[in-house]
Amino acid sequence: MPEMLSLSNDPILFLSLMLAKILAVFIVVILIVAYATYAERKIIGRMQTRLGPTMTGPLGLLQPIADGLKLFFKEDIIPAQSSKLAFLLAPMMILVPAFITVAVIPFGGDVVIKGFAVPLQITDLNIGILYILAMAGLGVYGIVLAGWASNSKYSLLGGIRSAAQVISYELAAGLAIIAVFMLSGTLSLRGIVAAQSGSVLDWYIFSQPLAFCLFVITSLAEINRTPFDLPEAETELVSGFCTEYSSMKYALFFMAEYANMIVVSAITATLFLGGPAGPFAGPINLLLKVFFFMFLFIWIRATFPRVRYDQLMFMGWKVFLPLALLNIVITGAVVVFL
Amino acid sequence: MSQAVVAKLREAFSADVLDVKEYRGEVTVTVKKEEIVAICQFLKDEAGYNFLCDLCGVDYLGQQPRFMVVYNLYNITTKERLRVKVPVEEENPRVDTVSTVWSTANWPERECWDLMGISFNNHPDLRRILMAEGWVGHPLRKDYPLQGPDREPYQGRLS
Amino acid sequence: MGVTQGAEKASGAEYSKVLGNNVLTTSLDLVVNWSRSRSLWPMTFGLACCAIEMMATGAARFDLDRMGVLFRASPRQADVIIIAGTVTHKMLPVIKVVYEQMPEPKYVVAMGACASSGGVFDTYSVVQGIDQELPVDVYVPGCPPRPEALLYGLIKLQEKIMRERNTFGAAIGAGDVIPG
Amino acid sequence: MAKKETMTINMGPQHPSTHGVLQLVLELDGETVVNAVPHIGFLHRGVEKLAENRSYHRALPLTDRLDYLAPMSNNLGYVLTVEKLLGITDQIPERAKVVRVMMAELTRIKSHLVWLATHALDIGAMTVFLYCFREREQIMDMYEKLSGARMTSNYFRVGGLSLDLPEGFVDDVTSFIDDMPGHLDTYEGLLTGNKIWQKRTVGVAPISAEDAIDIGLTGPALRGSGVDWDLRRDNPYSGYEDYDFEVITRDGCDTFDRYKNRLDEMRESCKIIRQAVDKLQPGPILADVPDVCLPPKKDVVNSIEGLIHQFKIITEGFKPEPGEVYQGVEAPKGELGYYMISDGSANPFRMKIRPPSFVNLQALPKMVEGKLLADVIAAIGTLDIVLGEIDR
Amino acid sequence: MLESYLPILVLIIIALLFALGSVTFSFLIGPKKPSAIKLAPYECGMPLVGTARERVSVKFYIVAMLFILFDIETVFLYPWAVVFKKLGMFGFVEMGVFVVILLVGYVYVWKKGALEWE
Repeated sequence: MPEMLSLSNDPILFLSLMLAKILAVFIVVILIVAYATYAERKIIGRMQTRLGPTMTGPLGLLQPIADGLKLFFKEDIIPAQSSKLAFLLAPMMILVPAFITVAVIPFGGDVVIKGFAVPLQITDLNIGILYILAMAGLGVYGIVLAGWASNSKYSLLGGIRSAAQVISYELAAGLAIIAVFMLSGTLSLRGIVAAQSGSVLDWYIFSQPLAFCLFVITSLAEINRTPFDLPEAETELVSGFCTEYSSMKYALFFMAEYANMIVVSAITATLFLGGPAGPFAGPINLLLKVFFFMFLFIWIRATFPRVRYDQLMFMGWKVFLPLALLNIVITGAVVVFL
Repeated sequence: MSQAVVAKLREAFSADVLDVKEYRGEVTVTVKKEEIVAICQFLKDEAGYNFLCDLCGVDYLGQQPRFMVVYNLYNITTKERLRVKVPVEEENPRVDTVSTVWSTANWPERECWDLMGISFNNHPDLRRILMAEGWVGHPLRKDYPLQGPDREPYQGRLS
Repeated sequence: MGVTQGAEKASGAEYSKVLGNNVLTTSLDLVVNWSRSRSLWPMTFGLACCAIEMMATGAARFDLDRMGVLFRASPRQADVIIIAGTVTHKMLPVIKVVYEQMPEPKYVVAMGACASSGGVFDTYSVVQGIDQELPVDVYVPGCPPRPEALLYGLIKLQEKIMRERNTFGAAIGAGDVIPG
Repeated sequence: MAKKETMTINMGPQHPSTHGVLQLVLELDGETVVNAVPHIGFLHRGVEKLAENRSYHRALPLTDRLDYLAPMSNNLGYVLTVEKLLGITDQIPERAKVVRVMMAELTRIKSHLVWLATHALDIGAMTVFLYCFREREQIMDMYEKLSGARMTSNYFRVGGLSLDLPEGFVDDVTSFIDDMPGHLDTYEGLLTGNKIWQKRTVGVAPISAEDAIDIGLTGPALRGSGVDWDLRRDNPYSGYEDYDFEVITRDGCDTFDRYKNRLDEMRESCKIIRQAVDKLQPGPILADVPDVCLPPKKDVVNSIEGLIHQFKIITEGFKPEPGEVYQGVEAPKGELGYYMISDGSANPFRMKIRPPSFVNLQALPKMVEGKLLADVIAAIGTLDIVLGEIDR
Repeated sequence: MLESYLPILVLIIIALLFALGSVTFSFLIGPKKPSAIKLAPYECGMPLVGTARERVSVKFYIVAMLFILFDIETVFLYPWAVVFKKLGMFGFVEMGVFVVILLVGYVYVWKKGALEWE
């Protein structure tokens, strides 16, 4: 087994490969984010007996580019009494963590280049999952800052409500994942993927069905998607905390929502569906799984109505939290006694 | 059935019933405006007219009691309709409110004040409901120009 | 093609303010205009019956989403305001404030006879046409206009945006947009 | 005790879920609504004043724009009132009465479809909106075939109808009401069994029967609180007495029961339309009251008397004898009443419209106090208000 | 061992550059016509009623406190869960006691109604 490439044994190759990997992943994520907006409008359109965008470019494929460019050239409005720095910082604080979480997700096996084994993963942290939860925590600051800084009642109410929602569901998500690495015995995602790399039956979705469902639902709430998209519920608070944002800053919010969706799908695929394992080449499998989960999220958005706020908090605290704890105890008992 | 109600009303408030008319199968009772709340309470409790269908003001420009406030009542159990009319003079366009009897009268009375200019004593919050706060004049009066005060009237044929 | 023909008209005075009239600037203008016209985000602003016809246009049979039209709730993210219905004197200040709060390249579509000219309601409380207050780009006749009429109006608006000159120049601060 | 720290928030005239230009000033304590004050009048077009300056014929198109979701029931109310004023109610030909009932029920389905679409969209279910509008488009095609306009139909006339049914119209109607109950089941499938939908509607915006009658609620909103009152059965008009249909009431007094009421009402309307289609016989469509009803088109074109007859009626209009009349109609939203006074001239002296939404909206503050912000949206949806007829 | 964090630093820089760049570029480019009403906060078209900086209901503060409490519980569970297979029975019982103690706190909070969202 060729020796693992690292800074010590061949720095130039390591740095260049690292840059190549980062740029590749970054560009792929941005492309998926751009075309996720297009895919959502098309898929939801078809589910609602109508066509999505078709007149901008062939089959409407240039629609995201048109939206992005238009938002780029629009006027930038910064409300008078809003605190300027926080107002500008907020969209970045939501988008940047979403992009950074992609760093730990393995999207393929090891590739041998010039005698060194290069892992198809930007970096392999031994505390991979803690890193992911930390980045998810950072996203909350962006929401609260956006709500408070834009000095409008709607945004304030939307921001505070969505912050409370996100932290309640982050708890349940954190507890739900514990069962996964009780089995895999390591926090690093590369290790978890290796632990699942046997046959399809070794995937944690089969040994941890409850954790899988819990994690999908709580992450749905964490990225503010229907049926938990209360804070930016258009019909209630006129698009919640991003009411005051126009042009490019709003585009960042718009992209952050889809970036979070992709990242959450990738994490679920890695933890429960064995990441790059599958019939095709590593990255293709992961992309297929990510697209499957995104289709699931879009499908849920087309069917479910919105939950009311007190029911949302009730489920977060009184249903998912005990369930996650229960799941840990059961996994513990099964591992110990069997 | 409504004849019985009118008879009962006549002997209960004999002094106040001005006249009773029967037209197209509908009974209209015209009463004095001082007793309107008592009469409405009587109609609601004894005669069972528990539903105030509609309340509106009418401007008979040129006739002596210029305004008329009309209450269209309805009895849900017996499916009967009754109309009570109250003449109101121009100098003192005030009537007691019946929102204590039927709370549905609140908004129609505000609209009557807003568009016709008939105010209602001890109404919970008598403000303009349809026109803007600072609007001058009461549009539904006959002497109010259709296109509004600041635009010269339309010369062409309208009807 | 109508694009160059429009450029000659920018004669004399405006010419100096325009960034330039060569193939580079016009193609840059084309890109900016194309992006603005292909993603018109109207603001949900229904007043009366025309609003229901606007919803019907957004629904399945005459799908507005095909043209990249996405209804946004807040004026901050909207490009075009479709005044759908009768504008009354009580509603006018609200419309002016909401129009004012829209970011700059904004367009106004007066949908229906009431918005364009007061329509059948020539009364004390109705503003006889929104063009007394807002600079209207496209008038859509009809009471209420058929969904195809609204679609045709929006396509006309897209063409009007495509004919604008010096949009890229205006974006980087050299002179301002010359409407088509 | 320190003043409760409340935040006044303004769900203003420009808001996606206020069904038009209603402004709600809400006083919120955290998440619960302490006090809700509706402000209306943003769409007041002065229809009543305008009607006083127009002859009876020309005031009819104004009624289309009152409740623009149910144009033909407004027309029906106006036309029945004028006929009652003229005293020609019993001379209306049978065919005209049957077509009026059929179109009124089709309008009820059309209005309930828009209600369900916007109500579900406000609570978050986007897809139902598109499905409802797909069915509504079919009804609008029938409107267009019949009266030439998708929404503002202006199809009825004092004394009967303006045009006869186009051929092939009845087949469209029958094919529509054959698959309408199927569509209704798909909506129910999407919503009724859905846990989140039940959580958002059961026990929301409650109002008891006494409060409902006292505040003046009518129509499906009232029948949701158990009061068994429907004008089509209790004070029948235009031949409703010889159709058998049941009045749907539920006494749950909450949004879920009103939602179920309206769905069942759509099924009842399909039944009524089916009976109307069976009752349809060829015959005259306009009463032959010379000084009120226009002569048929071929007379106007061929004979000079017909031309003079038409010219006289159109220019002078007809002059009913002085008197006053009130006629209520069961519109999709509730009891739509017209109180009309005539002083013998060609123009109505005073036309007061009793709009159901105007009175139903009064119940909103009582339904919403003490509840959460999201319930305000559900309450507006369940009352099914239309600002066109509130502000007139 | 810091070597595995270098790529994250580079990725953070790229992401920041992308986000900051697009916002500042769009700030420079694009028409600028500020006016008093345009910069006023959006209030459905009506003049602002009251200030936007009003105090927020205390409920949110309680939720934040509870979050910290239970998040610390999660933090303790992580290292235990990673080495759980080696600890075996002893680890299971020990953590069982820890979780039960926290459950008592959880039930207390539940009964006191702090999780009620009226």
